[in-house]
Amino acid sequence: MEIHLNGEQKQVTAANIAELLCELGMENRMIAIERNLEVVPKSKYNETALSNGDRIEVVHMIGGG
Amino acid sequence: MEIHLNGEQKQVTAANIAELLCELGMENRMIAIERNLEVVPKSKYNETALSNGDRIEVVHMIGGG
Amino acid sequence: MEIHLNGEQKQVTAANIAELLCELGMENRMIAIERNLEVVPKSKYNETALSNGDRIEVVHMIGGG
Amino acid sequence: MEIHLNGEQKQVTAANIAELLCELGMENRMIAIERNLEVVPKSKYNETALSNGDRIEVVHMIGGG
Amino acid sequence: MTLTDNDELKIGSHTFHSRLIAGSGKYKDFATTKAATEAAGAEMITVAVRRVNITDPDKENLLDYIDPEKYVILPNTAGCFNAEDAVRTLKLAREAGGWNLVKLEVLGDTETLYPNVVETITAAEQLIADDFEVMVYTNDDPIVARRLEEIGCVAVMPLGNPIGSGRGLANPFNIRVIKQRAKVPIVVDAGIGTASDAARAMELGADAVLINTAMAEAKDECLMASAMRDAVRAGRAAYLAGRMPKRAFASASSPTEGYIWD
Amino acid sequence: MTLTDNDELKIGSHTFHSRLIAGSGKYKDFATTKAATEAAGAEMITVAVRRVNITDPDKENLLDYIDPEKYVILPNTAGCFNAEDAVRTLKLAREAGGWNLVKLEVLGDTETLYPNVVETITAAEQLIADDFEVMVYTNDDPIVARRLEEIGCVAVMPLGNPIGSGRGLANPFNIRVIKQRAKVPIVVDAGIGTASDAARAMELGADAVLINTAMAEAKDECLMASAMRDAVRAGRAAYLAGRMPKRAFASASSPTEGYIWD
Amino acid sequence: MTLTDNDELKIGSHTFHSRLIAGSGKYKDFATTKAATEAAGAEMITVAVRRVNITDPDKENLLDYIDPEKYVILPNTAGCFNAEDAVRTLKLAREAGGWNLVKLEVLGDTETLYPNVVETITAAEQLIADDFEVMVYTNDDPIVARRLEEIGCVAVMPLGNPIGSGRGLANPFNIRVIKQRAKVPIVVDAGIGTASDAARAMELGADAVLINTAMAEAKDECLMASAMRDAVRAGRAAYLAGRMPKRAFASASSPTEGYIWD
Amino acid sequence: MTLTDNDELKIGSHTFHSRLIAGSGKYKDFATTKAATEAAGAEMITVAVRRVNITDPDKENLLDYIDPEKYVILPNTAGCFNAEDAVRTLKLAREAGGWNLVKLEVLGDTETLYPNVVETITAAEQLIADDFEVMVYTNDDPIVARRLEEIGCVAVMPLGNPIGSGRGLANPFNIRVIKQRAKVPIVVDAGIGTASDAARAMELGADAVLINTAMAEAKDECLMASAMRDAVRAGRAAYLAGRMPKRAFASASSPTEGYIWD
Repeated sequence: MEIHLNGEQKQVTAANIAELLCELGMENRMIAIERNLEVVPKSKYNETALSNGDRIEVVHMIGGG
Repeated sequence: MEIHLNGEQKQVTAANIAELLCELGMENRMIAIERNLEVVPKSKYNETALSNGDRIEVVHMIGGG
Repeated sequence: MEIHLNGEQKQVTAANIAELLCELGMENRMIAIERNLEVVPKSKYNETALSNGDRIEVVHMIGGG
Repeated sequence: MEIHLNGEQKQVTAANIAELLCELGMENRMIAIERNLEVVPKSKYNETALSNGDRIEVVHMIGGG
Repeated sequence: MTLTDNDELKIGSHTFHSRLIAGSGKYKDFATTKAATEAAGAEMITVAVRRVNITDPDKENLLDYIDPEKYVILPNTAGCFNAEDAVRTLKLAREAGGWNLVKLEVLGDTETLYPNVVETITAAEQLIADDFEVMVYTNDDPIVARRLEEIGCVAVMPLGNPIGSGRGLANPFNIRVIKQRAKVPIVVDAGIGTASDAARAMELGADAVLINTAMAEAKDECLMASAMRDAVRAGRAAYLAGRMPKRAFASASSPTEGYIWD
Repeated sequence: MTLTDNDELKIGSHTFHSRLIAGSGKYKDFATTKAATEAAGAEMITVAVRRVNITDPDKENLLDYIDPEKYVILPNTAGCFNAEDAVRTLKLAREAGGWNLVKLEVLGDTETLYPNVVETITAAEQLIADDFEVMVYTNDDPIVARRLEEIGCVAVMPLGNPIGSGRGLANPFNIRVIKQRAKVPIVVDAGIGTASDAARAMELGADAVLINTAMAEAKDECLMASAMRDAVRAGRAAYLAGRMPKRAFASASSPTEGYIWD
Repeated sequence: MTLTDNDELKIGSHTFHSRLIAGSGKYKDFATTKAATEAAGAEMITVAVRRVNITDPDKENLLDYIDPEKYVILPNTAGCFNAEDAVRTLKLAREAGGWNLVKLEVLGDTETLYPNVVETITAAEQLIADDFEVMVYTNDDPIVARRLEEIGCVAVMPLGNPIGSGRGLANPFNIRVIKQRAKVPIVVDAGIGTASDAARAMELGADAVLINTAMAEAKDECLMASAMRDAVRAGRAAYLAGRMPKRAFASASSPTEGYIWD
Repeated sequence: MTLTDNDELKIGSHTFHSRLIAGSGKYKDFATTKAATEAAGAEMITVAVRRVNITDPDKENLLDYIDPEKYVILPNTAGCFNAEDAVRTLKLAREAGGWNLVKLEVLGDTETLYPNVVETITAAEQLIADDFEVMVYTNDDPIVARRLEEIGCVAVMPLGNPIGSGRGLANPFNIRVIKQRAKVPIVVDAGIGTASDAARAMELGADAVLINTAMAEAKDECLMASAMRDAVRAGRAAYLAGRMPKRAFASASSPTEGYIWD
């Protein structure tokens, strides 16, 4: 399945957000996920299925004033 | 007939704006008239009838920065 | 004997600076003495005789910026 | 005869200041002359003889703030 | 001889040779208003809109002294604290004298007389839709200034300091930035207290200045007005002439050679 | 119309109607020096004293362009770092042109070109004893300024900032204090970089300003010179007119009654 | 001994003893960010929200150095030029760390990084409706500041000068006016370049300052951070202590009697 | 943690860790003088020399509160208007307490309390010849400052503004120039009105500041004194840390890539 991940096309096998984070090696990070412009609560990672063409944003905190 | 003229109650006999200006002794001045929040064009002074309770504003230009 | 003490006429019985300080009740103070525009060292208080008309200044330290 | 003219050694034939100015082609200029640190008045150009080794300064006005 | 003699200023459909806009408030009498406005060399003068005194209709009026044939009359909305009052005021002014070029100011506060920029934008949009040529009083924020230009104001008038404070220009950097980005004329409005303030505003690139209190409250109104006229010309010429660079240290004005003691 | 038309400035035995003293240094050529000096409306111009170029006696000279019949020539001692050199220089200048009014400056430092006030006082005393009329360049210390007046200088010339720095007036307070106590004319010398600086100096009460680099180094020398002329007039008129008070907060320019919404 | 030891600052539901909010941008490495933030004595630190680098998930992260248990993390919207992006950014930040206290900035321009106040008001209203505690970056306009307080922002953060410019406070008067009218804390954000700028901001009455570039770009980041810590304490104490009046002239520090030469 | 903990100041034969010299004038009572001086962290305090009150010899004295064993006592010549009085005053002070380190000030004027630099130089030469270690109050003229250093003063103390005026630093450029050229410590004396003024003086490179009125006339003397202590530390650290460059425009504190909307 192909999704838009942080602005780039990416082939993934994950069926939901939780699996996607495993696939990306990003479990247990202080990050947040947006799926098609909607924030996905951590509590919904398992039940939030991925569909072909989804626009996924994975963000974290960096240095900034 | 009683109208609200520049914020004060006033008894007038004038039937329209043109007559009102005569009554006030203000013909041919560089002024403007507002009747019930609507500007009255000079060209319409004769045809603009006054009704009891009309709110009339008569303004002119003064010094101001 | 009359001397000028801090700008004022004063009758004193002291024969020298040391005696003057006793007379004034100012022994052992952190002060300095000037006799006729010359500073008198502490070591010379006893041997510095007073003469009629001497101009004596007794100063101390006060608050100042 | 050799003089120091404006800081440089110079051989001249002039016997006095007036002749020196002719020799230099500087008659009738708005200038001033100093001979051995003394200003030479215009009225004394003829009578002011030059001697070997004299220090002569010839100055004029230039742009300056 | 100065190059500024044919230096034109275009605001909306009007063209001016003077870059000093006079305010007509606060003068001790109309005769002084007239004399000072002439001494200032102004071609445009602001006026306020107020109720006629019904009980004394024959009282003399500012426009008996300031000839609308001779000066461009610029009605303002001084005293308006919301868009509705401002629009209503200028519609009346246009009907009174047929003046289409107006000065919009919507105030936010009686203490600072700073503008309410949100209400100002709303009022400007309504007036422009109604075919007014809007000169607009605003704060010194370049982002707001650009927005006002984008919606169609014919001139943007950032404040130098509070109206009537006479404290000059609080933030010259912002005035310069506003000017550098603007395609419409920038008029420094409010804050000018003396001649050097006016010159400074023009040196920053302002296309004009609006001056009222500094002339009306000077001990000698006409002499100050003439000072302002000269100061605006001086600042404009200095801006066009291109000033010398600032240097941390000194630079001799006279040659540093040819000394008699070398 | 301005009251300044018959506003005379007396320095020593001379009377001036212009309050802008021009410097003649740093111009790209003599023609520009002449044109800018005229555009500035100056009546007095400074010159420096240097050795004639012996090898090229026919080279054209500043005074071929600046007519000593038309301008008061003010010889200065730019470049002198001690009293002896300064006195020697001015004696030569007097012999060259018969000029008795001179500008004394004894420098303390090549980096700041600030005066050495101790040497300056010494030189001034010698020159005054030799019947010179001495205009004296000094720092902005009111105590030194008063001393220079007491020994007989005909004008005191405090600096605004380093010569040629164009940074305006570093310490307006001191300039004002110097002026308030002086009986002789106070001329702000050095530091003026643009028109508003000149206007500001005059508003502080200065009787005149001396300007060189700001005109000579402007992109358009003559236009800046005309700006300076107007700025000096503006500042002088503003000083005489009496400025409005500064206020922390705003003061409405328009009446605050008679609103249509009251 | 200073009274400031028990001088608390409450912002929204948080209480602080430090009045210096640190920015975490521009440091050469995370270790320096951590060391400087500690030297500054900060209790709150801003962070930005950006995409994770997918290709290098194990790269170390700011929060490995700045412990969210020890510091209040303040997510900001740096880089957002409209309300939508800002709201979206802060919703993500809240989900990532559960942070409800946020810094909103909606920029109007890349050159000045001044805020777009109209978009800022819109974004603030949306965030407040969504239960965020909003600290808001704005210009120095007191009218806009009051509007932001009225709609429910927990702190108003007027700029001193452009972000990263280090030019101090352009308009101290406006900062003072904003503070005098505010019931919520006023935090001076942007423009502070050195210690005296921070002290000055606090002396005007600011409740806190936000400092980033001035510490991150100093040659010695930690020493400057300690300077800022002391400067903020100094400015706060001076504000509370009540400064001496300014005088035009001098006032002797020593008694003017009892001289030996009287 | 700050590097300033072992940052020593050597003046003549003395070494200090505090860079704040306290004045002892104008306090409401001696107890406050003592408390504020301690809060300021000062190690040196100025005193004036005056006649003892003969009629009341037992009246308490400043030195009953300020222990000469604990503080370096710095006798000054406040009130002296000529070299003779100043020298006479300091000879008495030395005899009274054996103090060799002294502060020389020879005033020129009661209104500005500016120094008479000519008399000051004369007095300094006499005192130095008599083995005093002279700290000297002067104007902000770098040429005079260098002369005072050349004749052997152990510290030069330029004024920031008139004594007791609280107006801060009139001419920061001059203070910086004086410092850059000096080998002896430069102490900014007079003019400091609040904490940011003290920080600013130190940021310019001053080795120390002398503060009296700003602490003695604050509403809360001790709190202001602690503010001054912190401000001096802050300014010193900022000077040593090396400040960021000033920029005309903005520089983002957060990365300008990785946005979620790219």
